[in-house]
Amino acid sequence: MTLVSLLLVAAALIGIGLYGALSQQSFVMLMMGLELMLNGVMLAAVAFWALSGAGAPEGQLLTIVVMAVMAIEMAMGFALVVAVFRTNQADMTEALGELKH
Amino acid sequence: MQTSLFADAIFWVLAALAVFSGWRVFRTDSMVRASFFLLASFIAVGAIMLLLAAVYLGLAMLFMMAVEMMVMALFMVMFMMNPAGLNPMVMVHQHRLSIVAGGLAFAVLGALALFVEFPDRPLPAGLDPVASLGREMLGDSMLVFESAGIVLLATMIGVVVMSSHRGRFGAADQGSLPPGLEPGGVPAGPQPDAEGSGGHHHHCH
Amino acid sequence: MAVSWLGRLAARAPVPVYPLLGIGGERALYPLALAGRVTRVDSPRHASVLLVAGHVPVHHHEALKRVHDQLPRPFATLWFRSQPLPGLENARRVDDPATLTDELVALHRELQTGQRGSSPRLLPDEPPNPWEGLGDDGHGGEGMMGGTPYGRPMAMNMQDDIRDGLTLDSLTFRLGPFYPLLPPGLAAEITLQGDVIQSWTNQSPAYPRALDAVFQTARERPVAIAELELARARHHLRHLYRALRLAGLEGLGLKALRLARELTPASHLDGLRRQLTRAGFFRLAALDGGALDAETARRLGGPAARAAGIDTDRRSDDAHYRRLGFRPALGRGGDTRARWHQKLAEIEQSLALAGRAVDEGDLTTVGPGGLETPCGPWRERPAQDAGGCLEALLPGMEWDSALATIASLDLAEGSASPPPGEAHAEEPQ
Amino acid sequence: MELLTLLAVLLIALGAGLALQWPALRRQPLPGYSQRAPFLGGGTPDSHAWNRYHIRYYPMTLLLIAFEMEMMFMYPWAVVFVEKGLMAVMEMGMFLAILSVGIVYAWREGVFKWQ
Amino acid sequence: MMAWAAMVLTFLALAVGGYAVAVADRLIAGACGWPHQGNAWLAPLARGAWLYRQDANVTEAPDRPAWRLAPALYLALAALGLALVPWSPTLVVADLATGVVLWGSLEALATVAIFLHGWSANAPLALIGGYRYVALGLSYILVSMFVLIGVVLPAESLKFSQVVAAQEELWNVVRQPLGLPLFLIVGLGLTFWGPLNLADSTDLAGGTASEVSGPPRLVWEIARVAMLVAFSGIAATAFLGGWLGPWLPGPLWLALKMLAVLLALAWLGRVLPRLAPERCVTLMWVVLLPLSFVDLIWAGLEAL
Repeated sequence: MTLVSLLLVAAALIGIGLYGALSQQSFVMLMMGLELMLNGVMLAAVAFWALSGAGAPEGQLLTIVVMAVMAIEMAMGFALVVAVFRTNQADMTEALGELKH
Repeated sequence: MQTSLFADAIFWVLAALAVFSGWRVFRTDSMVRASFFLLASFIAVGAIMLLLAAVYLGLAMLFMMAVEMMVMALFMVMFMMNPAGLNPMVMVHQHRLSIVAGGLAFAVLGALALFVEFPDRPLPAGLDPVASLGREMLGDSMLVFESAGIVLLATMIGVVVMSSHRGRFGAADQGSLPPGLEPGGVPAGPQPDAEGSGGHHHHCH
Repeated sequence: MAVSWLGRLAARAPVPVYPLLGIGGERALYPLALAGRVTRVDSPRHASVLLVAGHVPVHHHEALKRVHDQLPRPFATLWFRSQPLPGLENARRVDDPATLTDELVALHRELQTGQRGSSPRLLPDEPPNPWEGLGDDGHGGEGMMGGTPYGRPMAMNMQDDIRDGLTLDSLTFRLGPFYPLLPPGLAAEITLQGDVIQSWTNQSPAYPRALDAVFQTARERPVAIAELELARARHHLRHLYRALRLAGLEGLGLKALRLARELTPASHLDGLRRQLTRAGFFRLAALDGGALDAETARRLGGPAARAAGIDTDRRSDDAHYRRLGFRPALGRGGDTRARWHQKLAEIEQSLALAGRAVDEGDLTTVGPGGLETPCGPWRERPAQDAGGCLEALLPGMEWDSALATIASLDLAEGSASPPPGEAHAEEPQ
Repeated sequence: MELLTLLAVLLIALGAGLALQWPALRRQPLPGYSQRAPFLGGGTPDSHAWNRYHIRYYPMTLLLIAFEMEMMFMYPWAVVFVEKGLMAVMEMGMFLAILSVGIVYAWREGVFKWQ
Repeated sequence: MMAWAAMVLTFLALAVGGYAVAVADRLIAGACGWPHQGNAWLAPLARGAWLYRQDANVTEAPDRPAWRLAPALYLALAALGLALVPWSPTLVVADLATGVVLWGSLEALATVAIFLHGWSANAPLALIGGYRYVALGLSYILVSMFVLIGVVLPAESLKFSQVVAAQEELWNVVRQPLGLPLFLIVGLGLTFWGPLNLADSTDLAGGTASEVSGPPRLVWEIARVAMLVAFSGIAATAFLGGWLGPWLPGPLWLALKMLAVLLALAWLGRVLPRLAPERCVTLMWVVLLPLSFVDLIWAGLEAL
């Protein structure tokens, strides 16, 4: 469990997440990809905090901020999905284009 | 930081679980399974954080993600056709590009991890991660803390406005009948004055 | 041997019984509910013995077979005043309610100790639609939503949502006639979105429920008011038991049943009413909604109408009732909660009337004429569409308040004449 | 050490839960279709039960996600509460006020009712 | 080796406590008007034997791995919960520095397990039960967290052993009078017991369990009583002073307090009607959540 191995795992998560976010047609699945990327980011942040940052509290705070971003992204994303679905009866990412008027 | 062989073994198991279930998210037909695979990935990462002595963050990850993925599953099932994946399906676009992008991201980040020298400064002995976080939040990073509160309030209001039936974007009210039978409350149908400004009081009993 | 040791232990468990009620089957239910050593379960998956009580008409045999086949092995069937279906020659039949519990316990013990084999399946082992080897992947499905994967089509969007305008899939199924939380015999085709009922179409009415013999007698000659009123109170108390069980207050429901069993003119309802109020039945349980409009309430008659404030009660026409100071109790609102307040008030009224009638020298009714049964004015021919009001009432309601509404209505039209095949059955106590 | 024992507890309990189901599931053949049909009191379904289920409380779940985030801050805050004294009280006051505003607003919008 | 001894004690407590719940529930049912069901001490065992011998039901196209995993998962969550409970200052399986947070996470994961149990059967009634439970599960979790943060304030630590130690002078049940009642309601929700039984309710013919029979159902029921036991352990630790008490040894005190909480829960489960889901959600958010704010402010002012 070295910093390098931790970062590699984080990189793998980010890579898979990026693949998911780019490839999925459905908006909800796209959000899952984003979440997975943020998962990797959090792991990296904690790894730095524990092994390279000498326990500086900012490291933990960063993780919390990422988690908050995730929560906000999810809440707003789903609210958007509901709003879009109300008008279009579909949740595909393509449908989001129509919101832009 | 010296770690025992045993902790190393557990770390690798967890890392494999995190990556594998993260991969399965996009390879399963059932939306519920996809959500909970993602949850498994989060839990594995949370457990790794615990191994790294991030006692609070690892567990906070658990309760945050359990709730978020539960909600994720609800919404997945709500809005996706064929939510249980009874018929196998592939709903991807720009597949090749995505694989390349994902692989590239991994390669670049992995190279960074391998070749950049990071300082080796382990946790000081006797650090209480929770208390240090609390002190930080009530001390230097007060602003972050407070603005987070405001942002979250804005989020709450935003989601209510957007998702609630009476919300600002609730344009698809046409076609829905006012129920009239709703237990003891105001009919949930379209009401012109019901929007945000607050003239109307919806009682929940 | 380990298994036989486990089996002997299992034989001593309280017997989980799934009661499947046919016409007149409820007379087995009440003694069973009060009997020890037997637990009443709501799903056949949780049962060791299927109790078929009462006559099941031929057109419901298919449904009966379906429920029968849904019990996991090992299980047995017991037929109470009912003819076992062909194919179940080994099944046991019992006609005496007094031995019902013993028979159930004996069946369970025989099953567990290996003296009796499990009941055979009645329906062919076939999927609802053929699927194996069909379709894109050999599982019956085609494309994203098509085909019959694993034997059934997928739920699809059938109609707009009735409440909030998000149109998602609707789930259509037929419920009953043996769903334990509906009146026996009532079957309906239901469409749900989420847990909100979108449409409700009755498919078969509830079986007529046998009223106490005294109501039949009262059609022909004067009968003691005390007896009539006690029978009425008993009917309402049993009704209360069913609703309380649904609401999760089975203990109080059993108290109501016990009260019904030991009813005398000196009985009173105060204790039960106090406990109901204290438990929060009127405040906590899902009693909101289910308000009948005036026209429907009038058509249903009886307590349902009076709970909606409609002054209709044939007893007002009876001079002797008037002498006892009878005036119909009236409620307000006509919703589920009002109906239960009404029923409790009418039970109290009946008990008071019975007491006064005894004091007046066992007063009788004036004579044949208009008769108010517990479920409304006497009708020569039971109205077949008593459940018809559900189709307008239930859409838009949530599952639990819909069931609570059904439980508060007397949908089984009371027939004073005993049901077919039950001509000589007396009320078991 | 604590994590190790917790892991042991997790594995033992999970293993026991699965082991109790295991032999019965191996021994028993797949039941027939007539048994496997979903129980509907003698009725039959038109389709599989899995569908795009219309959750009636979806605005509440979104509210919860935002709300839960605040809980993230509450735990570390609680640990240093006594140490920080009055300042922590003010923090708490602000936080609870924000949360209450959110809840009251949501309540007035009918979020907690079935949509 | 205290931790391993505590682990033995924990599993023993799960088994004995679960059995005690089953017996107590029957005795209370008898007192509340149910007919005599035979020997209350033997009946839970006999019932278990019957369930073990019954065939496990399978539906037409269930999500089988998830369906079998859900009960085991719920059981594992219960065991983890009880593992956090200190039996004495040293006798504890895992006195995690953030034990309180872990308990909150277990509650959140329990919702997942129960939902999965209802979802996997692919049957209409079970599905409704699962979804309905989620409405409740996502509502009570906040109440639970606030109430538990209330007990953390005087302890200045998220460790359960510290929470107990901080109650040396006065138990939290007195110090924060709103805490225990609110937490008991959470417990009813967590174990979908009695009035908050939205998952396996009567109107759904058993809800998430309506299609389950045989050994999986046995595990499900064991898990449910185990969760009751775990919850009572946490409640006794957080509010009733855990191992604290004169004369008797600590573990015994804790066991007695747990028993008291279990009896209270079993009794509540039998005397209250089931709440409508919509009303549950409104109750949790509009009544109980503000009450838990009050509890937290009370606890905060008291701790200063």
